[in-house]
Amino acid sequence: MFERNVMNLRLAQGLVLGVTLGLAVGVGAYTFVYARGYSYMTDNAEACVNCHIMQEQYSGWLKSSHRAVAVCNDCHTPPDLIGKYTTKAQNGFWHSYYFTTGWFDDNIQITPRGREVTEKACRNCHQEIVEAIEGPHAGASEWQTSCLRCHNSVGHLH
Amino acid sequence: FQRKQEERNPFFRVVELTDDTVDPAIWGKNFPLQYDDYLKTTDQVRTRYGGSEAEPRTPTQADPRSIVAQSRLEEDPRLKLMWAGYAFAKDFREERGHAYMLEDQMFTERQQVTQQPGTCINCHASVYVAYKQLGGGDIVKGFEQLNRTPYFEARKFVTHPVACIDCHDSQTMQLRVTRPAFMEGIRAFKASQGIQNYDVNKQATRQEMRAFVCGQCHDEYHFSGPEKRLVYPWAKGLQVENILAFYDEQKFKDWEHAETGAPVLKAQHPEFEMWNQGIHARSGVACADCHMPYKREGALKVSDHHVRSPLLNINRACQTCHRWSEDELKSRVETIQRRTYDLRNLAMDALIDLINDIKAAKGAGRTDTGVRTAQDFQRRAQFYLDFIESENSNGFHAPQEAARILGESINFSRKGQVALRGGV
Amino acid sequence: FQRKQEERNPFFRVVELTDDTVDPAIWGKNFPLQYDDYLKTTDQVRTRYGGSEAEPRTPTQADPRSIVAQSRLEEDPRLKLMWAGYAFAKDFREERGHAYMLEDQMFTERQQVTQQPGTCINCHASVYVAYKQLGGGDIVKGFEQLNRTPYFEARKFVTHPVACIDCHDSQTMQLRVTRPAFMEGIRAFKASQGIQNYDVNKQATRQEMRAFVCGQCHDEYHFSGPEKRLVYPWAKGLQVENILAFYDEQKFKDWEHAETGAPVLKAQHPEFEMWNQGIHARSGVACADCHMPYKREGALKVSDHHVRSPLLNINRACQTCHRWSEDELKSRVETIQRRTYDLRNLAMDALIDLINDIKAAKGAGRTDTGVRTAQDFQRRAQFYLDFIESENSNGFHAPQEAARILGESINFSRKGQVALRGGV
Ligand code: HEC
Ligand code: HEC
Ligand code: HEC
Ligand code: HEC
Ligand code: HEC
Ligand code: HEC
Ligand code: HEC
Ligand code: HEC
Ligand code: HEC
Ligand code: HEC
Ligand code: HEC
Ligand code: HEC
Ligand code: HEC
Ligand code: HEC
Ligand SMILES: [Ca+2]
Ligand SMILES: [Ca+2]
Repeated sequence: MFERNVMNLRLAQGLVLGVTLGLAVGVGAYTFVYARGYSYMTDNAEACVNCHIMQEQYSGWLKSSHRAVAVCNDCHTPPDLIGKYTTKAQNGFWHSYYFTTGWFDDNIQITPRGREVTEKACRNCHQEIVEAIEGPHAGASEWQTSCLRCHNSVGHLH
Repeated sequence: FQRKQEERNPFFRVVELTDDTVDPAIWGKNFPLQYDDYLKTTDQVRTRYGGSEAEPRTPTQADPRSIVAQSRLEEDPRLKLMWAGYAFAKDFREERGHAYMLEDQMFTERQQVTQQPGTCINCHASVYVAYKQLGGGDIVKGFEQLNRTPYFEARKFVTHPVACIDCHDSQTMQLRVTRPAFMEGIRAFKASQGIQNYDVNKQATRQEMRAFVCGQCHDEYHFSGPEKRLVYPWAKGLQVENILAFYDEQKFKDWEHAETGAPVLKAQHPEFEMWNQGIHARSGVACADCHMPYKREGALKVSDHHVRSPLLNINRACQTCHRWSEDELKSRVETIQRRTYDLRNLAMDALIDLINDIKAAKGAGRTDTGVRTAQDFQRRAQFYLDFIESENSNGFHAPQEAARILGESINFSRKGQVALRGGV
Repeated sequence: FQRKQEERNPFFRVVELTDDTVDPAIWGKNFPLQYDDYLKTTDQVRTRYGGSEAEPRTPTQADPRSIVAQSRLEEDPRLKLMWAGYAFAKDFREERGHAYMLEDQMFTERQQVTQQPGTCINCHASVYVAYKQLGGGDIVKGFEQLNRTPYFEARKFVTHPVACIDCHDSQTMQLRVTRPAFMEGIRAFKASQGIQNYDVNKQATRQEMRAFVCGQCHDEYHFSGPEKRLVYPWAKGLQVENILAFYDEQKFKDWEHAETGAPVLKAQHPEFEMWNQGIHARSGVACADCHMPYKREGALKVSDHHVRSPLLNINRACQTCHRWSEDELKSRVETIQRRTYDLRNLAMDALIDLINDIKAAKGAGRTDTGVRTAQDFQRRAQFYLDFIESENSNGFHAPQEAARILGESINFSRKGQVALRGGV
């Protein structure tokens, strides 16, 4: 996650990153409270829209087939408790950090790690139905069926 | 907390705008974000096939510009032969940002070789208010009057390149079409589709308007009759064959080719027509979606008024809809453009061969039907080729259609060569 | 209760499958859902440009089939002249479902005009086990042996059309490539991309396999040398020019054209090659995604083994990725296909003109370089045209590339005509 975000930064930002990181903890912490970053710790979708940045996905989610059956965290945080809270902490911290600095693309893209979390989430709920198509080596990622390849809009129509 | 503020309060009206406020700087007081971006159209950055290159030059009396865009004629001298006898053979450059439209039109050497009518100004300046004043409130009257005025006189009636008022209603900021030529053109086109008396400003959807405001200028055109009326040739449809059929019916020609005597046509920037043939138009994706994508300004989403190549702005222009990396999207576009460009070169060679053949035949004193048939093929081949050559996306707006048109152009050129030679 | 069964154990194994189990009915005991769909490939439904039409005929001694697919030669007689002197001019039909592959191959009249080698069977039957047995465990040996055997003798070694074992590992059900010709072809191609000793069954990703299993047969091929080895011409790349260059280097020709004496080539079903040039391949969309989309069966999702035109199954084949109505998606495909088909017709006319010209020139006793140049142009024009003519998506797999190839074909044909005539 960290790596990818660094990659994301435009060059100039890359240069100052070292300096700002220290700062960031402070800033991040500030926003964490200000933007109700702690909302990460709850499970209702509204929590995520404390950031207008998440509005697009939120309204997309309201139109999605999963509105009634899955909230943000169901798809964007691992099921197991530790994984769940570390991911939330990470999202929480980084999102707060980027939100405050404003250093992120206008069109946010899910990170590779975020993708994995979500792919797992699909299987978490749809284990049975996809049992047949998962195939023998479903463990190894290049052998996994990517649900997102075909269903990337189930969570929010974009 | 800045951010939370913005959310609630997008912009403050500091000045009153009227339907006569031309100066964008004044509009800019109410809409600083859009104005700041609008000013950036002076930037010149090159992409593989688009953007533009800033070429320094020493200003002269006749042409005070110290920077121009690269010459397309130098990039490909074959263009000079294709346009032999027409002003374009003298000077033709890569187009650049909106900020330059007025000066580039004034100072192109094309102005020196012919007397241009005021009609030209329709697409190179903020003419809406000028139309109104000249027409005593009736823009169509003003339009007709300006068309009849010689260019340099007409030039005196305008001050700015395309400005806010050319696309926006000053009170509601809603998009609107201000160009009679487009109103008439789109009405004629809709009629060909069975929809009578189409009124674009009343009947177009908001999403359509996001393309129509651009269609006011980015399309094929010609000057009709002695009154030099600006007409978009859409009465039979928007495809290249419909347009050629329209010109044939009118027996219209732009000029007589200097080397072959063929009655030829000059196609010009049919972005609107080609976009219409593509998958994006079909999917409801408008010019503004890619060339003026929304950008985040704090908590606001505004349209990026720095109108430019989307390849200089891929994340905003494309990644809303396409979840591929910027590099991948760039190379998808370039793959399409390279295919188009390679085929365009084959079509250009074919046309040059035909032109040289006709020239040789005439040189040998031939005047037979073979020659006349060949000239007719040249007219078609050249129009089809120029339709893609002058379309500025290099095929991207409608990849398969662009290749199809070039394929037909090749067919016309080569058949012309065969016709000149007669049977085996 | 039934459902619960499935849920807990999708592969309810009732029989043991081995690497020698050819009969799909036996596999069907373990995988009834896939087997039932597999059997449906006997259906014949026509789409605008694809599918197939069930044409009744009175069975004869020589050909016991009571139903065949429509004749393409009758649909377009120009094909007979293009293939003059080759078996295809005798009989060429629209392809239909997998269930028919073996009988259609046996009974095509093409078999009556020439002695075909066993090589043919590679793509028309379940040959994997036969290869193993003939090669004493080594499929490559078996492959070579079968290639050398005359068709009707070789035919005795096989019983079924393509079957489960040709695409699946009997123990894991994992996809795998069983055709030496593909293993060698893809290795040669990868080498041209700088990847040495590529082993498809070890190195391909699962998603790639969803296209490679089809690529075992749906590609351009030729029989190399006296040993009639099946070779996919990919050593220089997958694009039409790479393939032609490969044949030119080998001085390979399929036959000498009966009317012109040109050393010509027959292109055949390059679906794999064309798909590779398209936006879907580039986006990681495999053949199986569209031709074997997932379908819901009870509480399970399975791959639809009724391999057919996606236009007969738009909801599953397209709509998970494209949220347009079925009608809209269908007409998008048909728009692409019509453009391709119209240009294909222009290219066909151009080729026919060239053939008639060469014929006339030779009739007049000419043997000059003009004629030889024209014959060479015919070889190129014909291969390019046939590459699209024989590609079964009618341009859909790679719309712009298909148009580009047809444009070049037109150029070759017409240049051939010019060459025959010499200077103006
Ligand atoms: C403090 C403001 C804020 C809150 C609250 C917030 N987000 Fe975000 N989120 C952001 C920003 C800023 C980004 C873009 C960062 C980047 O480009 O990586 C982002 C990116 C994301 C991404 C895409 C990048 C990735 O990590 O894969 C996901 C998924 C996401 N958020 C989910 C959520 C969920 C689920 C919640 C609620 C539990 C949430 N967000 C709440 C600000 C926020
Ligand atoms: C919290 C549980 C949960 C998670 C996580 C979840 N789903 Fe679902 N999903 C459901 C339920 C319950 C339904 C049935 C709702 C309905 O019938 O509308 C459903 C319906 C669907 C459908 C059928 C409706 C449609 O949109 O076509 C698809 C496809 C689907 N899910 C795919 C996915 C994918 C892909 C993911 C991961 C990106 C995912 N689901 C994550 C519970 C979940
Ligand atoms: C190649 C495309 C593709 C991929 C990959 C894919 N699906 Fe689907 N999925 C489909 C199609 C097509 C359907 C509709 C089947 C039907 O309507 O019969 C479907 C249907 C579903 C449904 C809904 C069934 C119903 O009717 O309620 C669920 C749930 C689902 N998929 C989950 C997943 C999950 C989880 C994954 C990843 C493990 C996945 N899919 C991967 C294409 C795909
Ligand atoms: C049913 C699963 C599901 C639910 C529920 C869901 N998402 Fe997502 N989300 C996804 C998938 C799948 C993607 C990846 C989309 C892609 O990259 O194609 C995604 C991507 C994102 C992204 C990255 C940017 C983008 O739009 O691709 C953000 C941010 C995000 N989700 C936030 C949220 C928020 C906030 C909520 C709750 C309001 C939410 N998601 C609910 C499945 C879900
Ligand atoms: C789906 C996105 C998309 C849409 C919609 C679109 N364009 Fe473009 N346009 C492009 C791309 C990509 C290029 C190629 C830019 C380059 O080569 O740098 C381009 C190029 C151009 C150029 C030349 C730009 C340059 O940098 O030289 C013009 C002018 C243009 N488009 C006008 C239009 C008009 C007018 C419309 C609507 C009628 C339109 N475009 C619709 C994506 C789009
Ligand atoms: C009043 C006429 C007019 C209107 C309206 C107009 N354009 Fe232009 N456009 C021009 C002219 C003229 C140029 C060339 C300027 C020059 O080269 O000096 C141009 C240039 C461009 C370029 C090329 C920029 C470059 O760097 O090469 C793009 C892209 C473009 N326009 C897109 C659009 C879009 C999108 C719209 C609508 C939102 C639009 N235009 C509306 C007349 C117009
Ligand atoms: C229908 C609208 C329209 C009319 C009328 C029009 N232009 Fe343009 N012009 C454009 C557009 C759009 C561009 C940018 C796209 C391009 O250059 O292809 C442009 C570009 C130009 C350029 C810069 C590129 C080049 O060609 O060197 C010059 C100079 C120019 N026009 C001169 C003229 C002159 C002189 C006339 C009158 C004879 C004229 N224009 C009439 C729309 C128009
Ligand atoms: C060539 C056409 C064109 C010109 C010139 C133009 N705009 Fe716009 N403008 C647009 C389009 C297209 C939109 C998007 C409108 C929509 O989606 O309905 C827009 C939207 C806007 C909006 C609404 C908020 C937003 O950003 O989407 C404002 C405010 C605005 N423009 C101000 C201006 C100002 C101020 C100027 C002059 C400095 C100007 N525009 C010049 C085409 C233009
Ligand atoms: C508002 C949505 C939207 C935007 C913005 C957009 N596209 Fe598309 N694009 C589409 C749709 C819809 C299709 C048609 C395929 C489909 O239905 O998914 C498509 C198709 C394509 C294709 C395949 C078509 C072909 O001819 O091969 C390419 C390549 C592409 N887009 C590139 C781009 C690029 C580059 C940009 C930015 C300059 C862009 N798109 C902007 C929606 C969009
Ligand atoms: C994105 C979807 C898609 C992909 C991927 C795809 N095809 Fe197709 N294919 C089509 C469509 C659509 C047609 C046209 C069907 C018609 O005309 O009825 C077609 C036609 C065909 C046909 C002729 C079918 C008929 O009904 O006559 C064959 C054979 C074929 N494809 C094989 C392949 C092979 C092999 C691959 C992979 C190498 C492939 N296709 C990849 C969509 C696809
Ligand atoms: C063993 C060789 C072989 C393999 C492997 C193979 N095919 Fe075929 N395919 C054929 C032959 C032969 C035909 C024509 C049968 C006939 O006309 O009798 C055919 C016909 C088709 C058709 C046309 C059906 C119609 O109605 O016109 C489609 C579509 C098709 N195949 C797709 C595929 C796809 C997708 C795959 C991989 C999942 C595949 N094929 C694998 C040999 C093969
Ligand atoms: C490399 C694989 C391959 C080889 C080798 C091959 N075929 Fe085919 N054949 C196919 C495919 C794929 C199709 C379906 C697509 C098509 O018809 O274009 C097909 C279709 C056919 C058809 C039905 C359509 C038609 O052409 O009438 C006949 C008959 C046929 N083949 C006969 C033969 C004969 C005879 C040979 C040997 C000389 C042969 N095939 C060798 C792959 C192959
Ligand atoms: C022409 C190739 C081909 C043939 C023949 C074939 N399959 Fe498949 N099969 C596939 C493909 C492709 C998949 C998808 C595998 C994947 O995604 O990894 C598949 C998947 C499967 C699966 C996994 C579950 C599912 O439905 O996705 C089973 C079980 C299966 N096939 C059984 C069979 C049986 C039984 C037969 C014979 C009656 C058979 N297959 C014939 C290509 C084929
Ligand atoms: C697994 C996903 C997937 C499936 C299944 C799929 N497509 Fe696409 N399609 C894409 C992608 C990705 C693009 C490229 C544009 C983009 O990036 O959105 C595309 C592009 C297209 C385009 C525009 C390209 C062009 O050449 O104009 C058309 C049309 C299209 N698809 C039709 C279809 C049809 C019809 C089917 C079913 C037979 C189909 N697709 C199946 C993902 C898919
Ligand atoms: Ca430019
Ligand atoms: Ca067929």
